[in-house]
Amino acid sequence: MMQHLVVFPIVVPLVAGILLLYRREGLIRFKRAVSVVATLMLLAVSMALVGRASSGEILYYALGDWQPPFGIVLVLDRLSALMLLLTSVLALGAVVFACAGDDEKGSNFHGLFQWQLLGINGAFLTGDLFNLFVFFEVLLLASYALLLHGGGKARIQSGVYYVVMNLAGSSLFLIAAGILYGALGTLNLADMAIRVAELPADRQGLVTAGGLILLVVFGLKSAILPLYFWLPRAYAAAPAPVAALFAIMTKVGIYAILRVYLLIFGDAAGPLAALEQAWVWWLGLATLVASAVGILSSRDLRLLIAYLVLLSVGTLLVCAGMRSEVSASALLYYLIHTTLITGGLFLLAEMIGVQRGKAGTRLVKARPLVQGKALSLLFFIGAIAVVGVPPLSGAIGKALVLAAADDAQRLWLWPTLLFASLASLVALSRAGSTLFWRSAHGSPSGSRLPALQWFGVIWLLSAAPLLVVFAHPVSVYTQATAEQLANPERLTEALLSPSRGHL
Amino acid sequence: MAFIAEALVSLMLVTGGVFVFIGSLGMAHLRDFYMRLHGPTKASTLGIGCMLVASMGYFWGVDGHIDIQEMLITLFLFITAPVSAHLLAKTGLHLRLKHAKKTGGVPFELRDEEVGKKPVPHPDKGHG
Amino acid sequence: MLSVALTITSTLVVIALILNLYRLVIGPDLPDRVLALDTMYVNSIALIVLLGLWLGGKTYFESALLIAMLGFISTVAVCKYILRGDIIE
Amino acid sequence: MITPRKWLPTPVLSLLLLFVWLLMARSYAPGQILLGGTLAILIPLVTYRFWDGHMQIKKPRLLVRFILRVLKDIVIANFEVARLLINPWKRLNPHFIEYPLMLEERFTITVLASTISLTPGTVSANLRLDGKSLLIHVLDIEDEQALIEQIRERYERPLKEIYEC
Amino acid sequence: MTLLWIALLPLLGVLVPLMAGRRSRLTCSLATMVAPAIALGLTLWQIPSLNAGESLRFFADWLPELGLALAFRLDGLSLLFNLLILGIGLLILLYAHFYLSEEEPVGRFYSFLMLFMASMVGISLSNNLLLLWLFWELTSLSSFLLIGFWSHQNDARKGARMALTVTGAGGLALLAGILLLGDIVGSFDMDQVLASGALIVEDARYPVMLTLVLLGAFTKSAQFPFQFWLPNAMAAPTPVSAYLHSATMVKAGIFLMARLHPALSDSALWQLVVPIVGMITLLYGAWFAFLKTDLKGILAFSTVSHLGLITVLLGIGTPMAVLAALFHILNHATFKAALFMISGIIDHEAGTRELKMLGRLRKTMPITALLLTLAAASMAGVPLFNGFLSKEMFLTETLESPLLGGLSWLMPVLATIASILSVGYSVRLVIAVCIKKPRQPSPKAPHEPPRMMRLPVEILVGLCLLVGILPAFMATGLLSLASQAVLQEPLDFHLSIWHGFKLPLLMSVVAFVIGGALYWQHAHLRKFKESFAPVDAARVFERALVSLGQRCEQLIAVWDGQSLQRYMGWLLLATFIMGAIGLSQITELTGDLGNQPVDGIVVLGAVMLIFGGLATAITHRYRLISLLMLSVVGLFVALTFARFSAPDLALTQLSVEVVTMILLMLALFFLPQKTPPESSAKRNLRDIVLAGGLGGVVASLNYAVMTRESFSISQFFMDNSVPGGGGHNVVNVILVDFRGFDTLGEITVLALAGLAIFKLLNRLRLFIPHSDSEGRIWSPDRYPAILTSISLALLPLALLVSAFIFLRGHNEPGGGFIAGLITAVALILLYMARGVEWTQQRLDFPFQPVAVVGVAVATLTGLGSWLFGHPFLTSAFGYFSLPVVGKFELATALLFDLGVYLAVVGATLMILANLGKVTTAHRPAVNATKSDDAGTNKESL
Amino acid sequence: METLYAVTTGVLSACGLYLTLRGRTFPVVVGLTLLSYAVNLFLFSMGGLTTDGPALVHGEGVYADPLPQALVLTAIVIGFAMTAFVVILAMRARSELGNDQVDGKKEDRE
Ligand code: NA
Ligand code: NA
Repeated sequence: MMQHLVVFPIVVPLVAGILLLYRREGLIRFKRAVSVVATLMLLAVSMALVGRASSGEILYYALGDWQPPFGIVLVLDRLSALMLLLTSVLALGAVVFACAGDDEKGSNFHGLFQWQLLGINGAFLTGDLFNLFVFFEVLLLASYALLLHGGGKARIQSGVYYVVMNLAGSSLFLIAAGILYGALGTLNLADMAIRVAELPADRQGLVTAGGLILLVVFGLKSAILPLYFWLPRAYAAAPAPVAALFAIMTKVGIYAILRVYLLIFGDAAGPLAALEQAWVWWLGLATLVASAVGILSSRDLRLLIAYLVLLSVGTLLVCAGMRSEVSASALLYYLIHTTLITGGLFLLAEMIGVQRGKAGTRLVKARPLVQGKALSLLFFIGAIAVVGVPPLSGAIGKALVLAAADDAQRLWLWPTLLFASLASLVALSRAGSTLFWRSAHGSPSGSRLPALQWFGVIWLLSAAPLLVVFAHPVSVYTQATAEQLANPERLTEALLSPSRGHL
Repeated sequence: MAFIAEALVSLMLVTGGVFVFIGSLGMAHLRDFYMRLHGPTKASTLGIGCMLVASMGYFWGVDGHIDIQEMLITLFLFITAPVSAHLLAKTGLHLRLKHAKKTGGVPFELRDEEVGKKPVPHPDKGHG
Repeated sequence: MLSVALTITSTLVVIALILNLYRLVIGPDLPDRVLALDTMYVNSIALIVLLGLWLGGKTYFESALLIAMLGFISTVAVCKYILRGDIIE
Repeated sequence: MITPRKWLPTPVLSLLLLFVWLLMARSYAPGQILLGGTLAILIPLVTYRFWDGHMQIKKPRLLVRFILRVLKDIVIANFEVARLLINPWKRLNPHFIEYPLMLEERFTITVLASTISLTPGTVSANLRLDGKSLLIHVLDIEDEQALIEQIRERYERPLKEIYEC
Repeated sequence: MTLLWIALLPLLGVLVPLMAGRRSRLTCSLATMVAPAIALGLTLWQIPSLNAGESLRFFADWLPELGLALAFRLDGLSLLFNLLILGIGLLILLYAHFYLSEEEPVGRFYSFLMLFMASMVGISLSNNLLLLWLFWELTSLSSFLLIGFWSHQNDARKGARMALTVTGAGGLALLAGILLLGDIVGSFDMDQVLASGALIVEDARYPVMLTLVLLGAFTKSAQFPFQFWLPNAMAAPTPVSAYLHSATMVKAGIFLMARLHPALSDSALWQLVVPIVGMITLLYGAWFAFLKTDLKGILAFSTVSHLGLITVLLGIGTPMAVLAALFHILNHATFKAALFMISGIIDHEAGTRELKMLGRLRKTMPITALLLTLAAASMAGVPLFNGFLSKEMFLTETLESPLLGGLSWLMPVLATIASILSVGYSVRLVIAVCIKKPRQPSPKAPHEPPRMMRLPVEILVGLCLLVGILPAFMATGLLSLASQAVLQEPLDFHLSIWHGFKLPLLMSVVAFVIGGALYWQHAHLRKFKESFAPVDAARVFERALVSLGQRCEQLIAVWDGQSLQRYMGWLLLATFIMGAIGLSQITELTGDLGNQPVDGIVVLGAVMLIFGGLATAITHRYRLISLLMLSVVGLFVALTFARFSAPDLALTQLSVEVVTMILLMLALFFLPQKTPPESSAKRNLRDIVLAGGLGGVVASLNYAVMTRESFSISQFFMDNSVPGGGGHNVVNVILVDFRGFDTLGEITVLALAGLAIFKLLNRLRLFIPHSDSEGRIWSPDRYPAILTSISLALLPLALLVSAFIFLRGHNEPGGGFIAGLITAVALILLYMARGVEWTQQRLDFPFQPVAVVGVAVATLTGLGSWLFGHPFLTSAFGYFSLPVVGKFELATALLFDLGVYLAVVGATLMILANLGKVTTAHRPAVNATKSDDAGTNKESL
Repeated sequence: METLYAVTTGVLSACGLYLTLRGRTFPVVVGLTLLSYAVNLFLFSMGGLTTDGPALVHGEGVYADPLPQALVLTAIVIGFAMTAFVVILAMRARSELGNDQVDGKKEDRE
C-alpha cells in the first residue's frame, strides 16, 4: 500500500465522497463519522507524505502506469506535501465545526466537502497542466455548491459573481493550456520546462502569450487586483465552515503560480525566465492597497475577514513577485499562518454572529454575548495573529516577508505592507471593541455554543502560537522547500529520467 | 466500380441533392408558414433518403459487400419528420400565424371572430 | 462522374443550407425559425453523407444518426416551449 | 416460474431491435447476433413498463403492403410537391381540412398522422384534444371531399385493420 | 538561565491570577505578586555580578532564518529598568488590590497587568532587536487591554484604540527600522549592533532607519506630534495609568533611545531631531499640564513634558546628559507613580478628579495631602527632592550643549520656560487640591484611604526624599552601572545636592519665582487658552478614523461598484493585454506550415458559424431567438469536428448541444423572455471593442499555432493505443486509459454539477407564468398525443443506439459519455412527451445514486489495479475466444467507461428531471384566472 | 483554411465575450456557452487541422492529433456541467433577487 501513498490524498476524499453522496437524506451521524474519519485519514496521510518529502526526494506517481511525460503524474515534493498537510489541517477544523449543525442546513454537505478536498488535493499534486485544469474545475464546482449551502440572497448574489467570473476563467485556462500545448507539444509541466529551455525563437511569443494568459487565470483564482472582486462578498457570504475551507482556495492560485512559473519559466527558460515576475509583484502591491481600503471600509466582521484574506493574498503575491529563495520561504511560512488563521477567524465570526442575535456579524451595537469572554479571547488571538502583531505567528510571517525584500523592493513593499497592517490593526481593534465592549444594556440571551464549534476554532487558531514556538522547524522546512523550488531541474530530472524517483 | 453502378449512384446522389434543395427552397420562398412546412417535411426527408441510398450503393461498390446501416438513418427521419412537422404546425396554430389569404377551411383557432383579434393579456402580464 | 455528382450535390446542399439560414434570420415568426433550424439539422445529415462519400469512409455514420435523432428532440423541445413554456411538466 | 411471455413481451419489437443492431454493427458474426439478441431482449424488458396499452399487430402481411404503398406514395408525393414548389407562379390553393377520425388508438392515429404528413401535399397540423378529428393542411387542394375519402380508404382503413380490428 | 527565569517569571505570572481568580481576592493579589517578587529578587541578586563587570547573557536560537533568537542580557540599563518595572509593578499590584472594587474581575485585571509587566521586562532584557520588537508590540497590546479595561465606558474604548493605533503604527515603523538596522549590521544581535556605531551611521540607509526607529520610540513615549494618545489613555483605571504612564510603557521609547544610543546617536541627524522633538514635547506638555483641570489630565500632560525632557537629554547625548537622562527616568518614575496613585486615592475617596470639586484635602485627607505635596515638590524640582537633582543636571546640560549652532542659547531659555511651567502646574496642583476651597462640592466626602493603599505611595515618596537627600548613596551605584551600559564605558561622576551658585541654579530660581507668579495669573492664561477653539485629540482622531472609513467605503463603492460587468471587463482587459504582449513578440504570425487550401463546404461552415455567432450576439435581447442561433453554432461546431477528423468530438458536441438547449429553455421559462434595451451606446461600443479586441487576439494566437508544426507527444499514444491500451480509437483510449485520471475528474465534475443543481433547486418555488410573454395563454394540449407515441417508439431504438455507441467506443467513435447522453436524452424526450409524474412513476430509480455509483465504478476500476501491484487506474485487457461467439476483447477500460456512462446518465437526469420537477407539483390549473399566487415564494436552499 | 478557421474562432469568441459583458444573466449564460464553443474549437485546432485522419488506428495513414481531441472532449463535458450550473443559478438568482440583472441590485425595469 505504501507505494500508493501519493495518490491517497485523492483517493481518500474521492471514496469518502462516494460513500457520503450515495444517499442524499438522513444518516447524518454516519455521514459525520465518515467525513471526520476521512479527514483524519487525510491528515495522517499528509503527515506521512511530509515526512517522505522532507528528505528532499521528489516522488512521482504515474497514473495508469503511463510514464511521464505521456501519462498524468502526481508529483510529491516538499511544496505539494506541505500544501496537502495544510489543507487537511484546515479541513479538519472546518469539518468538525460543520458537524455542530451547519451540515444539516442543506443537502449533501459532507460529500461536497470531501469532493472539494479532492479537487484541492488534486490541484496540489498534479504534475500535468490539463489535469490541473480538471482539478480546478472539480474544486470550483464543489465550491459553488458549498458556497450556496444554506441558501439566502447574499449567497446567491455573490455566487453569481463568483461563478461567472470563474467560468470565464476556465475558458481562459483552456486557451492558455491550448497555446502551451500547441507551442510545446506536451502537457507535463516538467516536460514543458525542458521544452521551454530549448524553445525556437519563433515560438517564444506564443509561449509568452500562453504563460501570461495562464497568469490571468491563476491571478483570478488567487484574487489579484483587478481580478479579486468576486472574493470579498463570496467569502463573506459563505457558510462558516465553507468560508474557512475557502481560505485555502486562493492559495491554490498562489500555489499554481509558484509551481508553474518557477518550474517552466525558471532560470533555464532564457528570455522567458521570470515571465510573471513584474506583474505579480506590482499587482500584488496594488492588491495590498486595495485590501487595506477594503479592510477600512468593512462594516461587517465577515467582510472584514474576507478582505483580510485579500490582504494575505497580496502579501503572498508580492512574495511570489520577489522570486527569490528567501522570499519563497517567507511566502510559505506566511501562507501556512494566514490560511489557518483566516480559516479560524471565519469560524469564529460565525460563533460571534450567532451569539449576537439579530445584529449578527455587523459591526454595530448589539446585545452582550453569552460566552463573550472566551470568544473575545479567541478573537484577540486571531486578530493579533492576522494583523501580524507579536507574539503570534503573523508577526513572524510579516517580519520574514519584510526581510525577504531587497533594497529596491523594500522601497515599495515596506510602506505598503506596513500601512496595510496598520489598516487591519485599526479595523480589527474597532471591530473587537464594538463586538465585545460596546454592547447594549441587558443581559445576554441565547444558548451556549456547541463544543464542536469551539474545537474547530481552537484547532485552527492554535496555529498562531504553535507556529511561533516551532518557528524554527517550520522555517527549516519552508527554506528547504524554497531551495527545492529554486532548483526546478531536480524535479524535471526526477520525473523524466527513467531510473529515478519512481515509486 | 462499374460505370452503371457509378451512374446510378451519381444519379441517386444528385436526385437527393435536388430534393434537399427543393425542400429548402420551398421553405424559403412560400408565402405562409403552413405552406413552408411542406417542403422540409417531405422533400428534404426524401432527399436525404436518396443520398443515403447513394451512399449505400457507393460503399457496396467499393467494399464489395452491402451494408444497409444507412437505412437506419432513413428510418429515423421517416419516423421523426412528420412529428416535427406536426408539432411545428401546432405551434403555428397556437401562435395564430398569418395564413395566405386564399387559404380555405381556416380552422377556428385562426379565425378572429372566434377568438378575438389580439390575445387577451393575462392579468399577471406573463412572466416578463 | 461521381466527383461531378458530388460537386453538384454539394452545391445544392450548400445552397439549401444558406436558404435555411436565410429563413432562420428573417423569420418572421418563431415557428419559421424553428422550422429553419430543423431543416438545417436534416440538411446537415446530407453534409455528413457527402463527407463520407468524399472521404470514402463510414466513420461519420453515427454522427448522421445522432443528428437525425437529436435534431428531432431539439425541435420537439422548442415547440413544447412555445406551446407550453414548461417543456418538462 | 417465468413464462416466456415475461421474457419476451414484444417479440416483434425484439426482432426489430436485433435487426437494427445488426444493421449498425455491420456484421452478422455469431458474437454480434448473441450480443444484439441479448439487447433485443433486455431493452424491451426495461422499456415495457412505459407502454400503457400493448399494440398487437393483427395482420402483419397487411402491414407490409401498407408500408410499401406509403413508400410509393412518398416518392410520388415528393415529385408532386417538387413540382408545386419549383413553380411559384402556379397559383396554389392552400386549404385546412378537419378530418374526422375513425381510429381510436393513439398509436394508430400517430401512424396515420405521420403517413398523411409524408404523403402528397398534406401535413397533419393538429390532433384535436378529443382525438376525434385531425386538422390537415393541404398545400394545393382540388376537392376536399375526395381528399378525405382518399385518406380514409388508402390509409385509415388499412391501419384500422392492421391494428385495431 | 537566571536571565531566562527573570524574563519568564512575569510571563508565567500571567496565568497565576487567571487560575487564582476564583479564590478570594486577597489570595489572588498575593499569589500574583509572587512571580514578580521572585523576578525582582533574582534581578537584585545579579547586582554583584554586574558590579564585578560580568556580562550576563542568555542565548537560545529561535528562528535563525530570520535572525530572531531568545537572547537576553542584563546590564546596568536593563537593571535600572527592571528594578523600576518590577518594583513599581509590585507596588501597583498592592495598590490595585485596594483600588479595584469588589465586583470587578480582578483576576483578569492582574493578568493583563502581568502581561504588560512581562513584556516590559522582555524589552529591557532583550539582547536581540527582533525579540525586543516582539516584546515592544506586546506592551502595546497589553496596554490596549488595560486602558480599555472599563470597556463599558466610551472613553476607555476610544482611548484604548487610540493608544493601540498610535503605538501600533510606531511599532510597525520600528519593525521596519529594526529590519533595516539588522540589515546594515548584518545581525540583530544587540551586542553586535551596539558595537557597530560607526558602520551604522555611515551607511546610506542610516537616515531612513533612524527615522523609522525614532518613529517607534516617539510614538511610544508620546513625543510630539504623537503625544495626543497619552492623555486619552487616562480613561484607564488609575493603577494602570500609574504604571503605564509613569514608570513603564511610555518609558519604553526612552529605553529604546537609550539602548540604541551607542549605535545611533553619533550623528548630526540624531542631535538635531531628538532634542528638538524633545524640547517641543517638553514645552507642549508643560503648557497643557498647566491648563488642565482634571487631576489625571495634569499628570498626563506633565508626563508628556517630562518624557520630552528625558528625550532632550538623550538627544544632547553627552555622557553627563545621558547620566541626567537616566537619573531623571528613575526620579520621574518614582514621583509620577506616587502622584498617579494619589490621584487615584483622591478619585476613589472624593469621587472626582476635577480640580474645581476638590480642595482643602489637608483637612480631610491630611496624610494624602502631605504625600501629594511632597511628590509635587519633587516634580517641580524643589531642592532636597530627587526631581531637583536631575532637573539641575538637565539645565546644566542645556547650557553646555552646543546644539543648534548660533541658536544654542535657545535651549537653556526654553528649558527655563519649561521649568517655569512645571513649577506652575505643580504649585497649582498642590494649592488647588490641598489648600483652596472647592468651588463645587465633591460627590463623596473625602477621607483617608485604607492604610495599605497608601503604603505604596509612602514608599515612593520616601524614595523621592531619600534619593533627593542622599543621592550619592542611593543612586550612584545604579546609575554608574546604567550609564556604563549606555555609554559603553565607565563614567566618572558624583551626585550631590549642592553644585554651588551656578547658572543652572539661577535658572531654577527664576523658574520658581516666575512659576509661582504664573500660578496667580492662571485664570487669565486659561482664558487666553480658551480663546482658541479647543482641540480634543480624541475627537479629532475618532473623526479622522470615521471619515477614513467613509472615504474607503466611497472608494470601494466607486472602484468595486458591485458590477459583474465591470469585473468581467477587467478580466477581459487583462487577458487582452497579456495575449497582446505575447503576440507582439511574434515577428511572423504565419508559421512554416502556411495555409491549407479552402473548399466550399469549409467556407459554408465558417459562414454558418460566423453568422450564427453574430446572430446570437445581435439577437440576444430576444432570448429564444438567440438560443436558436446558438444552436446553429453548436450544430456547425459539431460538423467542424467531423470535417477535421474528430468523430468522437462531433458526437459529443451534438449530444451536449441538444441537452444544453433543453436546459437553457427549461431555465428560460422562469426568466424574462426579452432583455429590455438598457445598455448605453457608449457601453455597447466599449464592450464591442473589448470583445472584438480579445477575439482578435484569440484568432491571431490560433492562427499562429496552427501554422506551426506540432512537436506533440501524441505519437506515443498512436503507437501504444493498440498494444498498450487495447483499443483502436486512440481518442477513447486516451480518455479511458492514458488520461483516464482526467476523465475520472470530469465525471466527478458532472456528478458535482448534478448535486450542486439539486442544491439550487431544493425548496425553490417559482412563479409559473400562466401565459407567454405576449399574454397568450398556453396551449391546452399538455402532452400532444402524437409526440407521446413517437417518443415511446423511439425509446428502445435510442437505447439500442446508446448501447451500440457504448460498446464500440474503444475501437470506433463513441464511448460511455456519448452513450450516456443518448440514454439521458431519450429519457428526457419521454419526460417532455409524458410529463414528470408519469415518467417518474415508471422510471423509479433515484438519479443521485446512479451518478455516484458511476463515479464509484470508475474509481473501483482504478483501485482494482492495486490488487495487481500497479498504480491507480492501470488498465488491463485481453482477447478471449469462446466456441460460438468467437474472438472478443475484454478490457477494464470498458468497466471504467461504464462508470462514465452511469455518471452521465445519473447526473444529466438529475439536472434535467429535477429542474422539470420544480414546477410540476405547483402548476396552477390551466385556466386559472386568479393571480393571487403569482408572487415568488422564496425559501432557503 | 487556417485563416478562415482562426477568424471563425475569433469571431465566435468575440461574440461570446460580448455577451458575457451584458447586464442580464441569461445573455451572460448564452455568452459563456458560445465562448466555450469557441474555446473548444480553439483547443481542438492546437494539434493542427487534419482532413480524413480520424485517430482510429487500423494501419498506416495520416492521423489527426488525438490528444487535443481528448482534451476537448473533457472540456466539452466540463463546460456542459458548468453551463448547467450557471443557468440554474441564474434562475435561482431571479427568484431570490426579484430580477435577472447580473448585479442583482437595480430595479427590474420591465
Ligand atoms: Na415542470
Ligand atoms: Na419544467
